[in-house]
Amino acid sequence: MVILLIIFLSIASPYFLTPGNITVVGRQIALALIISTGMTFVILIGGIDLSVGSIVALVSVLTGGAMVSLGLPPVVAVLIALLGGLAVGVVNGVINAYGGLPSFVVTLGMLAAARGVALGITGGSTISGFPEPFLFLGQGSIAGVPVPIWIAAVIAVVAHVVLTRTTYGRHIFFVGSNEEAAVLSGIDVRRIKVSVFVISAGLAAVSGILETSRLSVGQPGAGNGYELLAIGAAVIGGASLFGGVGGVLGTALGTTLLLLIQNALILLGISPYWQQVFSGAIIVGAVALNQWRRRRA
Amino acid sequence: MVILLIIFLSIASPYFLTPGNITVVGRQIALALIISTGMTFVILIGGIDLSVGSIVALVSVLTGGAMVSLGLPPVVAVLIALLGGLAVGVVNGVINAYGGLPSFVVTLGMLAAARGVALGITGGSTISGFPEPFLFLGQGSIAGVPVPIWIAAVIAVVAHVVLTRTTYGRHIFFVGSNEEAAVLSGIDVRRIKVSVFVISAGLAAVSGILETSRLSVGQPGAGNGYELLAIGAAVIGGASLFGGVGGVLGTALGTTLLLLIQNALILLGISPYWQQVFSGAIIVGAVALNQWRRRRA
Amino acid sequence: MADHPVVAMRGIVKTYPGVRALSSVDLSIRSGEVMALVGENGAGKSTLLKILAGAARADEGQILVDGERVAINSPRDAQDAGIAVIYQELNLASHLSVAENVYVGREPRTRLGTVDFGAMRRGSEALLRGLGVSLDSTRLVGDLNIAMRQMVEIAKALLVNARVVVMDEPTSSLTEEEVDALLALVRRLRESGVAVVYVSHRMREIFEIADRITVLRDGAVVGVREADAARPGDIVQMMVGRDLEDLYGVRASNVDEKAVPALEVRGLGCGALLHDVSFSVRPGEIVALSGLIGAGRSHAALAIFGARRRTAGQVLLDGVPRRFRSPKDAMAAGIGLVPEDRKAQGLFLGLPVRENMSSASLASISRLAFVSGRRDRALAGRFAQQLNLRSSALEVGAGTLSGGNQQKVVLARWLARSPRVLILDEPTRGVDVGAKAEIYALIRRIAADGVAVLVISSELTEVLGIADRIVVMREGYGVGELDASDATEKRVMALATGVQDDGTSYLAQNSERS
Amino acid sequence: SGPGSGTSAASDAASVAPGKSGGTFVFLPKSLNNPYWVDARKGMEAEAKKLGVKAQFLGPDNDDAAAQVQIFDSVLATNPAGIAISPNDPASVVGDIAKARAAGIPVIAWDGPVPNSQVLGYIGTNNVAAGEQAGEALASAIGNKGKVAVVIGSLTAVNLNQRLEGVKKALAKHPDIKLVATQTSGESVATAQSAAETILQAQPDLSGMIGIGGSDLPGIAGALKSGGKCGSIKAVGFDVVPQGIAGMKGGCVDALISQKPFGMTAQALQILVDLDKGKPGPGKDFNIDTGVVTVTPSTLDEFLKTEH
Ligand SMILES: Nc1ncnc2c1ncn2[C@@H]1O[C@H](COP(=O)(O)OP(=O)(O)OP(=O)(O)O)[C@@H](O)[C@H]1O
Ligand SMILES: Nc1ncnc2c1ncn2[C@@H]1O[C@H](COP(=O)(O)OP(=O)(O)OP(=O)(O)O)[C@@H](O)[C@H]1O
Ligand SMILES: [Mg+2]
Ligand SMILES: [Mg+2]
Repeated sequence: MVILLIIFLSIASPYFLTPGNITVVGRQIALALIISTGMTFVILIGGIDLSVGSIVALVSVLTGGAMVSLGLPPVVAVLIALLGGLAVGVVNGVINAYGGLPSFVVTLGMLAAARGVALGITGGSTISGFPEPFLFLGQGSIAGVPVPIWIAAVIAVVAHVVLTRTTYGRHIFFVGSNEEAAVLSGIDVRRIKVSVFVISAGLAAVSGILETSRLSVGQPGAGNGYELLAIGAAVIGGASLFGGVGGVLGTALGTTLLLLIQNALILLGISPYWQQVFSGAIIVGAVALNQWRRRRA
Repeated sequence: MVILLIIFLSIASPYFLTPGNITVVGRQIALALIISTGMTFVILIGGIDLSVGSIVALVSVLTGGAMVSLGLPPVVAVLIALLGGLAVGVVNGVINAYGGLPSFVVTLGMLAAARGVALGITGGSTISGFPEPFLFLGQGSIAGVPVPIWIAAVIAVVAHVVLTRTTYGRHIFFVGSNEEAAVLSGIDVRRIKVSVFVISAGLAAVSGILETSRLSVGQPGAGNGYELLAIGAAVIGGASLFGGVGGVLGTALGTTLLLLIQNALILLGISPYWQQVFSGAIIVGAVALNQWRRRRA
Repeated sequence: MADHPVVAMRGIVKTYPGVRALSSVDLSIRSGEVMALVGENGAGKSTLLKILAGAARADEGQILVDGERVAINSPRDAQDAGIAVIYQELNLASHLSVAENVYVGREPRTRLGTVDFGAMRRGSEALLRGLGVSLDSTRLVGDLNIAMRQMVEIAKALLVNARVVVMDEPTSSLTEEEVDALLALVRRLRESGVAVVYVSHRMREIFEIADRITVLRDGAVVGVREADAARPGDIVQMMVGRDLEDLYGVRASNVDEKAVPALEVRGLGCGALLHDVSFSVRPGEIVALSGLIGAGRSHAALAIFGARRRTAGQVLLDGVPRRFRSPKDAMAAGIGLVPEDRKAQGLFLGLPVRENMSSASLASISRLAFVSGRRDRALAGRFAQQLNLRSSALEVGAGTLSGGNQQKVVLARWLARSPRVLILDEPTRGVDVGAKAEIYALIRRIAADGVAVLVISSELTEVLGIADRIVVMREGYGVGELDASDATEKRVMALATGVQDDGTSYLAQNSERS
Repeated sequence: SGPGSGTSAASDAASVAPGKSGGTFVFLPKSLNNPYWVDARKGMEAEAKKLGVKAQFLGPDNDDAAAQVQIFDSVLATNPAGIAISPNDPASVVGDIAKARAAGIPVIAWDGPVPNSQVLGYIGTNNVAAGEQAGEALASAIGNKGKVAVVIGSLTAVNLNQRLEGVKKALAKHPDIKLVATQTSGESVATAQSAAETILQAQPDLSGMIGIGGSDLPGIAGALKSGGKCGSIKAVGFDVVPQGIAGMKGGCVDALISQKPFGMTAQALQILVDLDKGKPGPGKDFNIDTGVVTVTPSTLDEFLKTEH
């Protein structure tokens, strides 16, 4: 499906397959893929994480605050920001697993709270003036390929291997498929639950740091609406919100589809007033086509 | 829980219990409740409707377009807008029930598409200049109570009765609780599915019309983010995203909680930059308290 | 009795991806007869009946009702044709009440057009009473144990005055009492001219109730016999293709009477559900936990396993008191539990059979947290062979297996762990006779290796056939213990019901405990 | 009017206090999430300190008309001493303004006008005019010819649409300039940068870009930088925000149109305080255009020294 779209685009727009455009889209896909990979873990256990966008914002201002306002070395600042993101994941996971609140409620609360903290500590203003070495993370390239693409690729491959080849990955599928049976099979379901929220938050934090570096700005308004994009990517890639079904491969295709659509509509010069109509139709059409193909097979 | 909050607020803020404020909050709650009541139907069958906010936008510009731009009589314009909203629901429902696509994907597509249409037909501009009789819907009062509150109350009561006392309502629960069992019991599951999406879209349309009247403006940007509010209200009110559990009563409490928080934080003069932190914490705290109480009972 | 069949199925063919479930099956049922349908696990019984019920679509073939060809494309169509079905995999909505489940799709209305909950409650309770159960019909189905749910499913099918009632293993979770009530009801149905299709793996029931027996094998009919003229041995021979002389095997008593019990339970209590349950299982011993539905046996098993919080008493392993906070702890201490409800508590329905089998022993087939694909497949292959599962079925989703084969998958998961104490809650639920014999042999073998085995079973013959000792529970209390040598059906039932042959209460003298 | 000295011209004793009602003055911005509003809030805070009054700055997270009206509703219940509103949608706040006035609360439009309403007057800039200035600035930067593209925060925000209208008006005066692409950013820097990057791919021979919303120019500057196009493609935007300054210092931004939110808001508070004291204020239906300034690399340092 995504392949079909790519072929179509290569023909329809002369700009699509230029190295420049591929780099541009690739970097966008990379940032989104990091988040949706984390989201896939949460969705696999039948949960949902609405707080990823707010984590991006929090991490963005933490990075800025530590590096620019406090003048800490980039490495330290990045670590602080990462820890901040992970802490949000721990809170989400513990309230969900040990408090027994639905993940939707917990992360909806966190969606507000984390952004509130980001807004509160900055007073709404943005932070810029990052040192050059930090900017390399989001803007630099290694061997001609942008750094975020390298990072996203490594994360996706590791996540795929973890999910398909390790005991931990199996446990995630068990919990998502039948929680009671998982408990009775001796799986520490609560620990698994906490861990997936930490993974999701941690990857959102990584993406937030890369985005901050790419945009050279720490801003409390970052990441708005990313939760819907990430959930959408996973579900379009075949994951079930009821848990137990999904994978990084599908999520990667879903992410690619969503971002290619945006890229394509601009390249094709579609009126911005009507772009959303196309993108909605393409999303539904793509998933329908996929479903139909799978049913025939 | 909500009662606790109300008592607390009455003490903490002298403004809270003034008739003026109650009217204000009441109207806000009414508009949101209409949407979340519809959402409750969809959630009960284990579905989700992300398109409600976009339906509000679409209906808003349809009302404006028909009434102001085309100069049709208010009643006709309102009917056209309602039909537009219902049509969206039919499309959602049919693709979900007969096409077998997950409701998340279908309504995510519709979220984009419906707003796109609203944007496309207005070219982004807003429409004002509504006739006075129409404005009565959103701004007028009957017996001292704002019209939207009357309408929301009627809708909620009817929805409650339908869900708890009619075969249709019980079948909705059955489908949500065990879809396969519902099929095997001879329930026409697909018809039920289509119907809940139509109800959800229809109620979103009603709310959209009321909001248009209340704001005196038809705008393609209306309703942004309402889906999260409505889903949040239902889930906070005890509905399960896995289906089969929930009700209008809980949703009404959830809606009230969410909107009271916003009102309260303003009345209490909390810094707007930190308001979201409080609101996130209150949401999680309220649901936790509820859960804890229910477990002890 | 009419001569022509009420329902006839002709040349039914059904294939699933990779499996030919039915190849040209004929089945005819006359009114006023009980037609038993028997066959091994996966023979195609449920598939055939689902086609009749409109829950699955045949690839080829036709269905005739009263000699007229009808199209049954949905459960509605079947209902309209007067066919009522009790499905093997229970189909109830766990969030709704018993009454609502019984009446779904046929709700009585009040004059206002709303649902008449009172009528539903009265009606469903009356139906259940007819089946010998008293159950508050406002309870949520999700709170019931599986046997009670089975009764609800039966009541639901009996609500309509159907001309054909299809029962797919209605008794798999029931104890003798309920089975007797159900069989009495089936007889009443037969007398009123209803045709009944009855599926069961319990031969005793088949011969008690059936007029004719149709045997299915590998998706084809291998014979139809008049029940009067058939011998159980012949039928079993037709089903599994070989003779089964001794189902339960030989009791090998290598139990060291003086050994410290591997598992000992002292005064176990659990809220209002369990009180003062005590028993012990020595290494190499097979102890059965018997009792009526709701006696609390499953709850006791879960409490021992750390899956339910216990409020009183002690659990000792090898004489040492232990406290398990989760099944994980219990497993680490060497306990295994095959839960009674395979669908809710056992299987990961959407995941491959292979992953289901190794799910409790991943540590032993992985290195550095990586699962070894080779050892994973080897493990699954070994148990597929032992339990007579087609190895081609290992990669399909567990949910697509037949009911009996699903049960084998859950069993395999726990056998693979080789625990020192193994608790089996209804281990042979829905398993065919051939596989049952193999499972019993397997249980004997592991017991011979020194494993302490606790079996919970609702099938009395199974309890008597396999156990060295029988512990009986009633209404949450441990009420007695019998040695295999002097246990009879009567004595077990007397303990379980609290009523002796002469009708006096047993409670007064229940101090038979050793 | 000059800075409130407080005690002069008082006919009743109550007006000796800093505000007649002693209440809080409330500013209702379109949103909070934007550096422009940070400058505006700082202007309000500085002025409130100077005048010794209490003032609050309450807005929704994002530019959202309904959310803003909700806040307006709730604010009315607290009976504030005066309200300044920057409407997301003018028509949507007309009703609440009337209610406020009926309750004796002075309301002024600030930053964006509210026509056909009971506001006492307007202080702010003319968005169409500001758009024209931006268009002219870009035209002169690219030598009055070439292809240009626009990134706009939202297609539905009234003020942004007015700016866009102004931009188009200015560009229309230059027949050799062609507007080849318009994209939206949803008020997000990340989306603005992605959109700008993609436009650069689709339009290799672009001469200039304009960012209409507060998040748009930062995104454009980022895209030019990552594409190595700083200087060769001219960039013009609104609001002198930190990233815009950084972009200009880095040679990626050629002109910034400033609405001077700090001064504008400070002056708005002054007017409200005067109105609250019963002073005549700037007069009936006042219309104060605080003017826009085009900041270029050569005037940047000078501008930053002023309270903008
Ligand atoms: N949904 C399905 N998808 C794929 N294969 C299926 C499906 N349902 C049944 N089968 C296959 O069809 C065959 C017949 O299964 P069926 O359930 O009819 O057996 P059965 O005779 O009822 O067995 P049991 O006694 O164990 O209940 C089995 O091989 C089973 O795996
Ligand atoms: N969590 C629970 N909440 C309320 N009632 C329960 C719960 N668990 C079990 N019960 C009830 O307690 C009783 C004992 O159930 P349990 O399943 O332990 O009995 P059992 O002896 O295993 O019965 P069976 O032979 O049918 O398996 C039943 O009436 C059951 O409905
Ligand atoms: Mg079967
Ligand atoms: Mg049991």
